[in-house]
Amino acid sequence: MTLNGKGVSVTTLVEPQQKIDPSPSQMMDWYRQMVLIRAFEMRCAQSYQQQKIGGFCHLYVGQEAVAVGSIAAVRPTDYVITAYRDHGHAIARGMDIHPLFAELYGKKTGCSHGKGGSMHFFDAKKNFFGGHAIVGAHIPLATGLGWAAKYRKEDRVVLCYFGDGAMNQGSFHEALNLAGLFKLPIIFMVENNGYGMGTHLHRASAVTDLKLRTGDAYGIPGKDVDGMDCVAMYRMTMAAAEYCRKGNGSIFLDVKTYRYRGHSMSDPQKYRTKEEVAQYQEHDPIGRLEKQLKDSHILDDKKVTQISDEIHAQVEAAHEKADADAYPDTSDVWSDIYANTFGDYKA
Amino acid sequence: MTLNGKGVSVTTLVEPQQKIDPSPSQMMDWYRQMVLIRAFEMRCAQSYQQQKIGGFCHLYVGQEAVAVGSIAAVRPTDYVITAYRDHGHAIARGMDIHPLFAELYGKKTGCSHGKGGSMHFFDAKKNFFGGHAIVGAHIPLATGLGWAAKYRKEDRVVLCYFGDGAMNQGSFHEALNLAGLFKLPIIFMVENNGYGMGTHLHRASAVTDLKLRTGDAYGIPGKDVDGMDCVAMYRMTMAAAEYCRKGNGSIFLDVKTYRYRGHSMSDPQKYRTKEEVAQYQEHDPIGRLEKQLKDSHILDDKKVTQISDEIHAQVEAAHEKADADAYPDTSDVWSDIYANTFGDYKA
Amino acid sequence: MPEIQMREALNQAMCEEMQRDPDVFLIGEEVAEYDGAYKVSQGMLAKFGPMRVVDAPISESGFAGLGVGAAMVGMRPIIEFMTFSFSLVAFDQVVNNAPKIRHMSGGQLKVPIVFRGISGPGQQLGATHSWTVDALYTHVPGLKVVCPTTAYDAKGLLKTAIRDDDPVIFLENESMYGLRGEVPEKEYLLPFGKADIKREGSDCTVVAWGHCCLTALAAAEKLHKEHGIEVEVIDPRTLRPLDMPAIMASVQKTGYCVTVEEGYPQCGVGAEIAAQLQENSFDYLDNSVIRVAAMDVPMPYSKPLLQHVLPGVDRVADAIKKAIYFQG
Amino acid sequence: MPEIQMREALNQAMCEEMQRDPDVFLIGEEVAEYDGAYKVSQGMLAKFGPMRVVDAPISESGFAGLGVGAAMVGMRPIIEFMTFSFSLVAFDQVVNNAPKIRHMSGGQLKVPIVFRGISGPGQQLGATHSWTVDALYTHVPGLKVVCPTTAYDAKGLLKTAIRDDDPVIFLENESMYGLRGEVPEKEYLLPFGKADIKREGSDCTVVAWGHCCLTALAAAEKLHKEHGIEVEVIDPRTLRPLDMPAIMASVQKTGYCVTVEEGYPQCGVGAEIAAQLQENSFDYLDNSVIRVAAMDVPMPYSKPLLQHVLPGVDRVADAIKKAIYFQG
Ligand SMILES: Cc1ncc(C[n+]2csc(CCOP(=O)(O)OP(=O)(O)O)c2C)c(N)n1
Ligand SMILES: Cc1ncc(C[n+]2csc(CCOP(=O)(O)OP(=O)(O)O)c2C)c(N)n1
Ligand SMILES: [Mg+2]
Ligand SMILES: [Mg+2]
Repeated sequence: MTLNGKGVSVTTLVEPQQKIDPSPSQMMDWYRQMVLIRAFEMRCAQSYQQQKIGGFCHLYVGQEAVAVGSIAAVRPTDYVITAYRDHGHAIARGMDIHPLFAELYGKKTGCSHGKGGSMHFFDAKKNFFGGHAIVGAHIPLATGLGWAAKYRKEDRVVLCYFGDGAMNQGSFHEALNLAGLFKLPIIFMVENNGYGMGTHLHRASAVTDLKLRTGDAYGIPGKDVDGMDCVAMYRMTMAAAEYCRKGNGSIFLDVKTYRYRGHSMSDPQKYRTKEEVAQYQEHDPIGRLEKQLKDSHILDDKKVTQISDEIHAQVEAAHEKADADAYPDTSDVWSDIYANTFGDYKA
Repeated sequence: MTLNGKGVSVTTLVEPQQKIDPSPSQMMDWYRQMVLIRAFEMRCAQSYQQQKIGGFCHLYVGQEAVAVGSIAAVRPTDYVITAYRDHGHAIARGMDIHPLFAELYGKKTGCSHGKGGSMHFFDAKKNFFGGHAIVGAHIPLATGLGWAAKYRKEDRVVLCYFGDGAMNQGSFHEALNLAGLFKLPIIFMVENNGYGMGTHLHRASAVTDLKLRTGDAYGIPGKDVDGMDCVAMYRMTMAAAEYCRKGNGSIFLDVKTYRYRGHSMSDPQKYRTKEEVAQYQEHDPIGRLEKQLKDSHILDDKKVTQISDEIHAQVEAAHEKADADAYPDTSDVWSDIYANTFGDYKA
Repeated sequence: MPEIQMREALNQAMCEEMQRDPDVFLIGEEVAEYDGAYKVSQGMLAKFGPMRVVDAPISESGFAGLGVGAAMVGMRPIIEFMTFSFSLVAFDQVVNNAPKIRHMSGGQLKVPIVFRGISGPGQQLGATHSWTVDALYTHVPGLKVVCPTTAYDAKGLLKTAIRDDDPVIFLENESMYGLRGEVPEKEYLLPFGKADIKREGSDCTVVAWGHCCLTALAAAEKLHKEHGIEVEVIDPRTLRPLDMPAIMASVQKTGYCVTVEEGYPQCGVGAEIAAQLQENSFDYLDNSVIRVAAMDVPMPYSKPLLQHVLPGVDRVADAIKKAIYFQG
Repeated sequence: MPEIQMREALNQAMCEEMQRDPDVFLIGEEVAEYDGAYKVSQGMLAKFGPMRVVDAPISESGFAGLGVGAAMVGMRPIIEFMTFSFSLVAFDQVVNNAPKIRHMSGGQLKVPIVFRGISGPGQQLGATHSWTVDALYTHVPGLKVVCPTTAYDAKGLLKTAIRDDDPVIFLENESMYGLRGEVPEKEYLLPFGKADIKREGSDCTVVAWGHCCLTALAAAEKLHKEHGIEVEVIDPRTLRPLDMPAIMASVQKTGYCVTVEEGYPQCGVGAEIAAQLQENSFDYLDNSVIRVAAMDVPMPYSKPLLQHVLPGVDRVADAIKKAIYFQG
């Protein structure tokens, strides 16, 4: 691989990790996670309609396999960072759903004490670094996480998610160049759901094969992945993480996925047809893994119903608890701003 | 050429225009222009030492063939825009040198009335749109010029110059994507002199073959050009302009050049050796054209001396006139800010 | 006069100016096929086609710069920021290129460009999405800053902004897009730098614009009903130029002044007004100018917290009472 | 005490903190192999190596963001902007990510980062390169803003800034890098939010910081010599937090106040001080607070124009005379 000069042959460099087969229990775990994310999101949709949730709320329905398959492939010590469509990543990263609902409802018990809302889920203990609402602005942050890992000689990789629309921000370009130049251990993962709000990729990006924007341009190899297939996500992310851990620098994954719901809760979706949505739903990530598990006799209809019931109960319970929780005190507006006042002034 | 999908085969698409041979008088004109630019710059160096010039002053010595050869290949109606190292472009665009000296000396007769200084030469009548000091920030402006030309269905192209260092700014990326997406008639020309201040290209850019950053990434084909060769610059820019005029969109030229002087007047140049500079000076653009013209018996030693004398006299006269010119009135600080006050308030 | 929503008033202003002048065009995220994220540009793509109503990629710095470049050669771009919070990624284009190219070219070029969109804390969007940019842009010479309160003002001022030869920051407010107001059918323009007295009164001057002007009017009504206090509400309508003569004239009459803004307090627009008043109307002031602003904290998401942080009717009414030494 | 240049004082502060704490590193354009565009980081690459003194590409937004990201996991980056004029292309990272991530995460994360570099109009660099960013950043809750005047203050405050757990904007001045001042050999830190009285006096309070503090001191000396007027010069040293109690105490003593700054006047730091003083010290003020600032125009290149635009000794002295009703 020549970083300088002739560029990188991006298509052959990293192949999905085919050797390690995920175990039945792993796959069952992913299945449950995906069902949980979807149930969580459907409850959010309802709560939003009931005006329990304010601000913008971007649901992850349809994209579950991306977060679940990729986060399963990295370690708890690895760093994860994403944009505002962050519910799925938070749950896949193992965050409890009660503080998530509480955050959405603006409660003191929220993961961000009600300061952040839907777009700003954080869990520092789980190395989940948000939840960022300014499109593209968190991509440079990922280079900082990668820099820290490299500087401290820690065996960590960074998983950085963003949308196809975000790739048109200058900060994407600056971050990729920094990552390529400093050879930082980062998996840049575009959740390419084909749209930035109502704008289709081909109306926003001069080139629609997105990995062409990285390999040659920054010496960061790119690969396509089927984001509707949890196992494919897992295999590819495993290989990508391995590539990064070996000190090769960064890698870019163009993850083809789809969101079933509108961009946010207030999107009339005139830019696409019902047929288009239905077409993608045929490749539903949950249905797909469900079929695989059934085919391997790991799962049957009864178990499916049982899981579904359990998870819906879990979601309802968390929602109800959060709903009953207290709002922060108004005096809390002064907290969480400065860590250190170094003197006696009031912020 | 497929904009979306498989990218562009960047190496073969546009070839330098070999059919049109520049006439002897054209080449003589370029020779004079280059000698003028160099003499102007050497006088600037002197004036800077004498503290007649304030602020930053970035000399164009060594890069003369780039501006001269490329601007010769476009029409007076075409738009030209560049960064802060703008003396050469201004002169090649036909700006009189007296208002340039006057600008440098902060005089009222300066091309920008003493408001802009070295980094902000402008001549709207000559379609020369600056002179911009924030690295990378003028590249989006070029898309606006291109947009206007396209919108108005005018047969214009935009010549946009910037440095190799500027390509690491997000604004470069955003502008290139807009140009690729909207197919704007722009020649993006990197004056690749190998350094951004003291930082060599390979320490700032993850990939040093700069056209790899455009072709695949934005569907804008790129070509290398020898920026020390005025005729090569002319031929390549002719071809590029033709490509743009045909409605193909933008093109990117990686112009290999070199600056003999420091980044600005206050650069100790510890980042390179005298030998490196000397090596490039062997390919001096003026010497090279001089030799070509002599070989073709268009020029001889006597004429060379005569031209040099004429031009030095011209430079001295312009300098002296500017030096004697008046400073703006202090009340002029209020002018050139608002074009239109729409009411009776004082800005 | 017909009553229309502020969003329709803005739409009319753009459409009329685009009909009038082919150099005017609109570019921004989702302005065309989506009809605008907040439907301000509804129907405009159908009317004017894709070269004049242009969907941009999410590249604020890029398309703001595209606008400035096009303005340099005489086009009159309207740049829609989905919200002005997103103008911060294009900040250099807005505060350096747009307002300074004329200056640095010694007046050779004009930059007739309008940047418009939502400013203000919005509805629980969290700290990064909730900018009130009034003070940031009012700070910068070379810009003009407009902040309409009514549908009438919005239409007249936006038409002026589009015809103005300088860069104009045009601040709208999401929660006001749906509010209706009377707008004449005949064409009209409103001047910059002319304040409008939205309510006359003799007891205290309140300076407020945009959304806060509505809050001030509500506070005035409340004080009138509860205590017979007569508040004069002055809407400067443009923050740069700022109509200080009108504000000073009102203060000369009332002796008291309160400013109201949704932005951060420190180095805010209220600070500027207070500083100018104490500089120039020191002898007329019977008390300090009192500033009401958002609290000096990042905007929180949680509704009760956000409501606490923002200046509401009660906070404004209390400030007025304090300003006039009212003991009730 | 040894006398050293301000640039050496800054260099010492960074070196001492880097020796003390391996999490501290410096990144910026030309900071390493070039030894710093203004030689503030001279010799640091040799001392600490290329992982701790890092040359960045011209990607302010990128490397500012890199710093914020590294700070989120406990590193303590020092980001050098060659000048703060270039921070405007990274504005969103500085005003949104750095100061709000702690807040939006409900206090889970700290962002201990220092952004430092030159602020101020510099030497004839034209309008885009001549920003005084004091007001822009003081406006923003979540940031701290520091503006040292002497070598002593520079060293003590920069060490504090590096140890501080929050994002700090550290404003330096090119024309002051070479000025010498006494700096103790023993380690010391200076607190934020504590003003320093740079000159005592009973006739008028002048609030000024950084380069303008030197102008204010010169004006004070001139008025002392020429008219026996005794000016008290207060240097707030940090603009956020701002030590209003110290300023108010001084005004209580003198009855008069002048502020001096190099930035644009509208919504400036002077406006904030004037607004607070008239709010809280109304009864002590015997006249308006007078603001001296750059004129409300883009900074011109031409030397006589630039000198006219900036607040010089005479303009400050005149303002003081006017403030205290001095008839001379
Ligand atoms: C700088 C900035 N500009 C605009 C927006 C408004 N906005 C929020 S999400 C979005 C679309 C992003 O699309 P994409 O990156 O593809 O992510 P997806 O929503 O598809 O997950 C836009 C325009 C924003 N939040 N920040
Ligand atoms: C945004 C911004 N960052 C930094 C600078 C300071 N600066 C001026 S020129 C320059 C180097 C640019 O190098 P390059 O683009 O290669 O152009 P060259 O000087 O070689 O012509 C730098 C860092 C600036 N003017 N603007
Ligand atoms: Mg998308
Ligand atoms: Mg260069």
